[in-house]
Amino acid sequence: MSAPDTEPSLGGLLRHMRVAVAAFAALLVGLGAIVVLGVVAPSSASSVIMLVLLAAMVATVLLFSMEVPQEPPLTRFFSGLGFAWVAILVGMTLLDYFTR
Amino acid sequence: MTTARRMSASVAAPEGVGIEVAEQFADATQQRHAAQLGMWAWLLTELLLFAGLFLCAAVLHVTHPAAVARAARHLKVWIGAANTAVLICSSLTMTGAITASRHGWRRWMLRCLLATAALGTLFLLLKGFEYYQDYLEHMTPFLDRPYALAGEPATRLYIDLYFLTTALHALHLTTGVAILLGMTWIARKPRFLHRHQNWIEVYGLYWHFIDLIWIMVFTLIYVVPR
Amino acid sequence: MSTSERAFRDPAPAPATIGRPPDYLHESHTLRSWFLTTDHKRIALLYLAAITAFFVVGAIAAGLIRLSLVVPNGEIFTNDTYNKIFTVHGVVMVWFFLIPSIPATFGNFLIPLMIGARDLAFPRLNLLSWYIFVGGALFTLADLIIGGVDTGWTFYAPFSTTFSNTYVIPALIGVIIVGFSSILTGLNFVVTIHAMRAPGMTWFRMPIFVWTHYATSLIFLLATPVITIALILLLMERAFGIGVFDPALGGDPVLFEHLFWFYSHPAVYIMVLPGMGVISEIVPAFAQKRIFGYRFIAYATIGLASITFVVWGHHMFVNGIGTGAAVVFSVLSFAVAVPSAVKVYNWTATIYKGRIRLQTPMLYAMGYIGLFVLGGLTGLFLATLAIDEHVHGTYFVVAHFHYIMVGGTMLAFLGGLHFWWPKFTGRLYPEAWGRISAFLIFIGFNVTFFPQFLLGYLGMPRRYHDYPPEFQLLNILSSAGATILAAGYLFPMVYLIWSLWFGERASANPWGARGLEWTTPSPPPAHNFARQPIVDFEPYAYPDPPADDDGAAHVG
Amino acid sequence: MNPQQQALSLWPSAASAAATSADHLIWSFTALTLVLVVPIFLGIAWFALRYRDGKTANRRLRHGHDRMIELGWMIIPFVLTLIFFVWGMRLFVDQKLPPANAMRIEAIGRQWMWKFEHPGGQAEINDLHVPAGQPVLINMISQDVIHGLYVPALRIQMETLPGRYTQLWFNADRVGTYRLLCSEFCGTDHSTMVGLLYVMTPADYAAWLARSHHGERIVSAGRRLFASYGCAGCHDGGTVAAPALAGLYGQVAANGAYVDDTYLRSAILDPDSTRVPGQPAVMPPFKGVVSEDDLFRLIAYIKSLDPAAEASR
Repeated sequence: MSAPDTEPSLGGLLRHMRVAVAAFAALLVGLGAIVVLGVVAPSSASSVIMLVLLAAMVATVLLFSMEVPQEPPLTRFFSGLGFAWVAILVGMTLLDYFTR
Repeated sequence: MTTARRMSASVAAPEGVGIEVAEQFADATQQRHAAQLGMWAWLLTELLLFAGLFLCAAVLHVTHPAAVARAARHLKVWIGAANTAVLICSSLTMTGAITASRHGWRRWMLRCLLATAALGTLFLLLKGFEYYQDYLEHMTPFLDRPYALAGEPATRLYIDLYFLTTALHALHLTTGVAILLGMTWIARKPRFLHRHQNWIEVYGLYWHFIDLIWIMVFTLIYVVPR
Repeated sequence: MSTSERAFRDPAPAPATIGRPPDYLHESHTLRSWFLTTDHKRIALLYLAAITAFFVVGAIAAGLIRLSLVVPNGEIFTNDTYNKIFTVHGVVMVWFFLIPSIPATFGNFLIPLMIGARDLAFPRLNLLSWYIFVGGALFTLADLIIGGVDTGWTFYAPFSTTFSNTYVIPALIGVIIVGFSSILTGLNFVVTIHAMRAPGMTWFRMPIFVWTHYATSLIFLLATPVITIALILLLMERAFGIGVFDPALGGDPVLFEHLFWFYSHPAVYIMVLPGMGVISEIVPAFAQKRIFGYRFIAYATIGLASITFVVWGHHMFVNGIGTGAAVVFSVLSFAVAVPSAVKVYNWTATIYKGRIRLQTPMLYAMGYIGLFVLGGLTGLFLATLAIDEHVHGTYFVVAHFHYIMVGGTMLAFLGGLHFWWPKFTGRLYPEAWGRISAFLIFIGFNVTFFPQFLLGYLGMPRRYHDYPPEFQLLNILSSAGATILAAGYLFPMVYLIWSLWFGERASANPWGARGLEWTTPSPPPAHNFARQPIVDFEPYAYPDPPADDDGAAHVG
Repeated sequence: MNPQQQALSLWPSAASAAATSADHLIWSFTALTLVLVVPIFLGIAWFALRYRDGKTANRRLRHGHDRMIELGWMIIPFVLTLIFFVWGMRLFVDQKLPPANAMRIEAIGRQWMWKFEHPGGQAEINDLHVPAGQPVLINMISQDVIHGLYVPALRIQMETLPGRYTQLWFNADRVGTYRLLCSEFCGTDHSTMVGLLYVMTPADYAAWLARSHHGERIVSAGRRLFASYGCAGCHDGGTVAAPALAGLYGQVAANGAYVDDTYLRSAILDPDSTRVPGQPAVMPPFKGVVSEDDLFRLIAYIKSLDPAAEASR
């Protein structure tokens, strides 16, 4: 236990946030890629690539911004649970629409 | 446990940073764990809530692809993209606030919290501007006024879904900014970090998640169907 | 004497309250101390009062339905009145009684006691969720009774959005509000069970009751938001005509059914799983024997809670869903049989070679097993595509889900109420009356609902009050059963209230049951445990009987 | 004539072979149910008496086979019930595949009545007359809310949805009068949305057809409507290059969608929804113009268009 640190400079703060800054940059790159693929230069494969990019961005936020890997195992399990359930909801409903 | 472990990984928890243990908890570790898990449970419900809307949009996309594409092309994708960037920035400032709070850097924490609130407000202003543009372009089918794509009924449903989804998200963000400002007001007191450091941690999860939801809204509603 | 036995020794009957801190009931007596309490035990009693009141409303509606169905021509009520009555019955019973019944009362009271915690993780949130529940439910109830709604509890579009002329919107708002109460309760339980277990209380030392509540809470969290958004969409559709469920705008009324049943099928397990938890406590206690296959039951609990999310389509086999989807939903529905069978057979095996006492809670538990088995297996009939094509939307379905939801949940609720009543109140009820009411309810229930299986297979649709005359005798039989059932429900209401003042004082552990909740005095002190319990024993640590048992009781 | 005059019946009459198969299925399943539950009920009752507290009994437990027992009673009942899944699925899938020679009857559900129309244009309200031994396909739609067409004697039902055709077929081979009901709650008079199904000998049916009032045959009515709504102006040649309709039904359209009744319906009501991207939007929407009754006539006419006959025209 040390005494409260004196307030650092902005650079000092950012030095403690290397992971967050990298995640931030990655998210902006992902956003840029989605805009390019979807708006600027759409192609037939765009949708699939965009969904993959979206999944990567979601993973980035969960892993680095929300620090899921540092959580206890049950919390980690919990954070994945929601997405699994969304997959069930969407997947099984669309199954109906595709087999009509 | 969570934060304690996190801190030991980065820095030793400085003195004067901690939480006040509520009566029903045995110790601070248990309380932190409970608070984090509680927020995660809440976020789970938020995800499923929005998933219902995404599902409706997906079904419409499957059944009426052409109409959905036409409707999606009327959305202000550049404002949406700018807003996504704004929220990604706000996520960074929120992480800044969390980092500062862990080190007991109260001034940085307050600055970051205010920056986050400002970015959130900027998002809402842009959103309002976008709605106003929609209004001017007669893209508000639920209002009693002429609708630009009146001949194509299924587009109307997509636009309605867009409004419902973004309005629900904006409602979350408005609540978020209000809580953030209230918390900042309380956090200005010097002893705040002695007692409630985990408020910042827990709130940060919420903010990141609202950001996450928006990234999904932008991709799934604005861009993919185009 | 081993540690575990010491932990369970019945403390000597306390000499009144001398030298003992006041229990949670007598800690303070003001109204304020009740309505602003954050004590999970008091909140549980608040819930008990509220859901009992809602049950009475729903039961009166049921009585009116059965009254109307005594004659085939629908002469007793007008069509609209009848439709409004069954809507009251459905909405009140499902959302305001069955769903909160066991979790909000027994769960609230017992989870912290069973895992050795001081309270739930978020006590104020717990109180808030009671207010949300009561507020939303009263709002809807006022609308249902003063205005009237005729959509049934299922609110199917486009009838509810476009064609009904009744007050649908306030009912939807109330139900949406009550949903938040479920979410908050589920959140509180999940966090409490994860984070607040006493030292030594590992996952596999938790009573099955706690496991089932954990699974139920996950369903609350994962399913409730979907019904919330579905009802919001319905509300928006009715108010603004946004078109999600309107085919004229490219919407699809079947999509509402998907969203609705994504919640409402798991909601059946919100009702059933806690009931299974209650039975898993009662059966070992009254057999004085370890529960058979503890781990399998725990896994089956989680299995049921998961499978229940992938079978909702079996409510929609004839609603125009794809044939492929229907087949997939059908086969997955059969998978529900696996964990259900585990539970039933394991309870039976627990009774085998036990030391059985047929007291009131045990009678309810045995009745529960019977009704659950019948309800569950008729569920498989409904999951069979070709049978469902005939009996979908008929009284067969009505009978099936009453066996599961009323037979299952209600009997477990009453069994649990009698089992833990001494713990809740510190008083014993008159045992003879308890047994009489258990018999009456079991007989009344079967006389009411078994004929409905026949009616359904004969082809009497649900929600008909003007029915073909050949169904009259079975309907009269069913209505006669309902009067027996009503009498069975009235008895406990009278003698349990009577016992509050005149009942014999209960010891800490009147049944010789195992579990941390029985180590506290009856009723427990406000802080639950005098000292932090440390758990070093397995769940259901009933002693193994010696061979060639002479039958002498070793209780306590 | 009432289908069943007695005050109490315990088993519904069966009007088709498929109904009898469904009965066999439910009887067999009931038998399996009894096999599974009777031991439990007897077991519980017997154990409760045999091992009552205070009674002398051997309570020594043998451990060791617990896991095998557990797995046994998990898996064996499941496998046994799966037989019924397969059986039920086969009957159900049969119900989804109408034979080619099925006679087609159009049905419309509306609050609170059924309307049926025979190929010859004979229309009836609530009641339905069909010939025995002849497969009948009912193509149905709802004009307002969801209804369910349910004939207990045939052991089948299908919901009618607004905006989409659903189908049901049966081969009633036992002459008689049976009930026909609405099985999905549809509002105030839901329980009076009932009628009778008359299964008649083919001769009686022919006589009934002859003596009931009939307008035009459905297809010829469709042809007339095709002209009067102005469809013919573009689709039968003319200056606009409208898609030819002959032989379209049952094919994959230019926009990749499979052409069935529901597709044609939306193509008429909301042409934009089926327009091939790039094609000009010429056709006006007929939403609110064409009634459900006229829609099935138009669709029947479009289906009847034979490319060979069209070519020679």
